[in-house]
Amino acid sequence: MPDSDDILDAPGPTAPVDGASAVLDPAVPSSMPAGSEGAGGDGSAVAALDLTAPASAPVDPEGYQIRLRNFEGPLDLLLFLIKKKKVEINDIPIAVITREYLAYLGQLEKMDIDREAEFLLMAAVLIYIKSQTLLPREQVLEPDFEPKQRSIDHLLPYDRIKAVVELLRDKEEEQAQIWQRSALTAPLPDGDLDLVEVSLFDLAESFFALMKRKQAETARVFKGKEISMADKMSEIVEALKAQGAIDFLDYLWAQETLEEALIAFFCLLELIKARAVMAVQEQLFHTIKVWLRKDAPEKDES
Amino acid sequence: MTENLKSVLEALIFISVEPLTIERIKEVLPEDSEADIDEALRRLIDDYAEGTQAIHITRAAGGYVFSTKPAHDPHVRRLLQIERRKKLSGQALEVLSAIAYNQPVTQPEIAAIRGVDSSHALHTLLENNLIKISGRKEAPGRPLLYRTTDKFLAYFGLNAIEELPSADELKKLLEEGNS
Amino acid sequence: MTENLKSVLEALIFISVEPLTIERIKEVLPEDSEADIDEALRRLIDDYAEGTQAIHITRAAGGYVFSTKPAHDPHVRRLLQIERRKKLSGQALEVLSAIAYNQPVTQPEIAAIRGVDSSHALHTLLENNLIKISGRKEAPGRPLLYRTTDKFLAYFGLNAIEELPSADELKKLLEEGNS
Repeated sequence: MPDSDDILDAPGPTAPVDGASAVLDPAVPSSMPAGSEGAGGDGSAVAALDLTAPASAPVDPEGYQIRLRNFEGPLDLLLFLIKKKKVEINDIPIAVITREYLAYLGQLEKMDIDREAEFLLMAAVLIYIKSQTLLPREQVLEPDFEPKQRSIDHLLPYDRIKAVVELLRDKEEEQAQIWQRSALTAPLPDGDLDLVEVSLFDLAESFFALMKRKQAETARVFKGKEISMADKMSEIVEALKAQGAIDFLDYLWAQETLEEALIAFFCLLELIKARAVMAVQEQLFHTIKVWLRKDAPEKDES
Repeated sequence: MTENLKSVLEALIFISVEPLTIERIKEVLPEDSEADIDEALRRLIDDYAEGTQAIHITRAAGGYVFSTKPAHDPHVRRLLQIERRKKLSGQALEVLSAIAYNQPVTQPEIAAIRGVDSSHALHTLLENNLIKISGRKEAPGRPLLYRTTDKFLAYFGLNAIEELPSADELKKLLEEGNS
Repeated sequence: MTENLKSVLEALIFISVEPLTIERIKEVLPEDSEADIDEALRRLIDDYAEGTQAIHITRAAGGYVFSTKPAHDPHVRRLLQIERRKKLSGQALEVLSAIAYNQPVTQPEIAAIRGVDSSHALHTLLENNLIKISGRKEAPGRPLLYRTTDKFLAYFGLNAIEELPSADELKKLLEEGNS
C-alpha cells in the first residue's frame, strides 16, 4: 500500500514502506538532551541527538546485520556513525532497512520482544533524525517589514515594546466602537480548489481550534469530575491484562472527555518509561498497539 | 428623534447576522414606540430604494436585511467565485485537520471530534483529492477509513505529514491556555 | 461610467467576506483602469463619510470594509448582547507588540525580550487569530515562529504593519519623553 509513509524513505532506492515500525518512546521526541560530546557544534539535529539509550542496551552482536551499499553492520553502529557524521543520514534508506529487518524477523523461530523493541527504538531514532532534515524552513507568507534573521540582541528592547503597548491600547479603544459584519459563511463551490492562500499552519491551527472547542464542550459537561493518573494507569493495566493488547487510539477515542484522553495518553507514556508496557506503532501515524511487558516490574512509581 | 432612530435602525440591520425582526428591534429599543419604529423603518427603506447606493434593505425570513441590488449580481457572483476558489471553507479545513492528525480515521470519529456532521466537507475533500479512502476499520459497521493524499502534501508544500506542528506542541498550547 | 463603477465597488465591498483589497477588485474588474478604480473608490468613501448613513467605508488590513459609525456602538452592543468589548490584557498587548516588531519570532525570543514566560498570552492571541504560526526556526529544538495576522491589522484599525512607528521613531519618542 503506497502511502504517505514512504516519504520517510531515502531519495535513493525507494520502495513503498509496508511496515515502517517505530517504538513510541518518550525518549525519542525532541526532548532529547544534547549528547555530552556531540553538543559542541552547529546546533544541527544530528549533533544534538543523544543516542545513549540504544548504546546502553545494544542489539545482540550476533543479531541482525544491516547490509547497504555504503554500510554493513549492526544498527547501533550505524546510528553511532550518523551521530559522528561519518555517514550521511540522507544516504540511509530507512524503508529498506525496515523491510529487510521484517523479512529477517519472519525467518526467526522465536520472537524476543526486548530485542525487537530495541531495534524499533533505534529505527525510531533514525526516523527522527531524518525527519529533522526534512522539516520545512519558514514559509514566507507575506513580505517582511524587518529583516528576518536576527540574534537575540537585535530584538526590539523592552522599553520600546512598552511604548508600542500604549499606542496599541489607544487604537484598540478607538476600534472598539466600530463594528463590522461577521463574515458570511460561503458554501464550498464545486470543482477544483486552489489552495494558494491556505498555509500548512492554518491547518494546524484549525486542529488546535478544534481541540480547544472540544475541550470547552467537555469541560462544561464533566466539570468537577476528577481523574487521577494513578487510577487511569491501573485502568489501562487492567484493560491490558484482560485483553492482551489494546489499540491505543481506540482507547483514547473511547475516553469520555478530552481531559481523560490526555491523562490516558500521559499514563501510557509513564508506563512505557517505567517499562511496564510496550507500545508499537505498526506504521507511522497508524494505530498504536500496546502490550503489557511480560517481565514488567511491579509498578511502584507513579 | 426619528432621524436618529432611523440611523440606529440602519446600524442594527447592517450588523445583524440574521434578518432583523421587529420583535428583536423592540427588545433592543424598548423606549421607542412601535409607531416610531415603523415610521423610521419605512423611511429608511425608502431612502435606500430611491438612493443611488448599490445596496438596499429588503425583507427576508420575517426580518430586514441589507442586500446588494440585483443589477450587481454578475459582479458579486464573480467576486464570490474568486474568493471561494482560493479558500477552503473553515469547515473543510477543520475536517482536513482532523484527518491529518488522526489518520486513518472514520467519519464517525471525525464527527466525534468536531461535534457536527462532516459529510459535506468530506465529500468536497474527496472530490478534490485532498483525502482518500484507505480501507475499512475493523469495527462494527466496518466504516471507511480516510487518509490525506500526496496531493494534500503537495498543496501544503509538505514533504511529510510530520512537518505539521505536532500534536504535542498543540497540546502544550492548550494546557497553557488553561493554567 | 465612473458612477456605475462606484456602484459596483460599493456592492463588492459590501458583499466581500474580508476587507476587499485593490488586488481583488482588479481581479473582478479587469477591464477597468486602476486610475478609474482609484477615483471611484475615493468618491465612494467620501460620499459615505459625508452622508447621513449609519455606516461608512473604512480601510482595514489593506482592504476596504463597511462598518458602523462609532456613535452607534451602544445600540450595536445591545443588539449583540455584548456588555463591553473584551480588551486585551497588558500582557497580551506586550507579547503582541513584541511579535509585531520582531516577526517572525519564537517564544524563547519573546521571553528574552520580556524577561518572563509568555505562553499564556501567546495562547490567547493565537486563539483570537491575532497571531499565527508561520513556520519553524532553523535552530536547536526547531521552535515555532509567530507572526501577526491580517486580523491584527483590522483589530487595531491598521492597513499595514508599516503604519506602526518604526523602531527608530519609537526610540526618539522615548528619548523625548525622558528629557
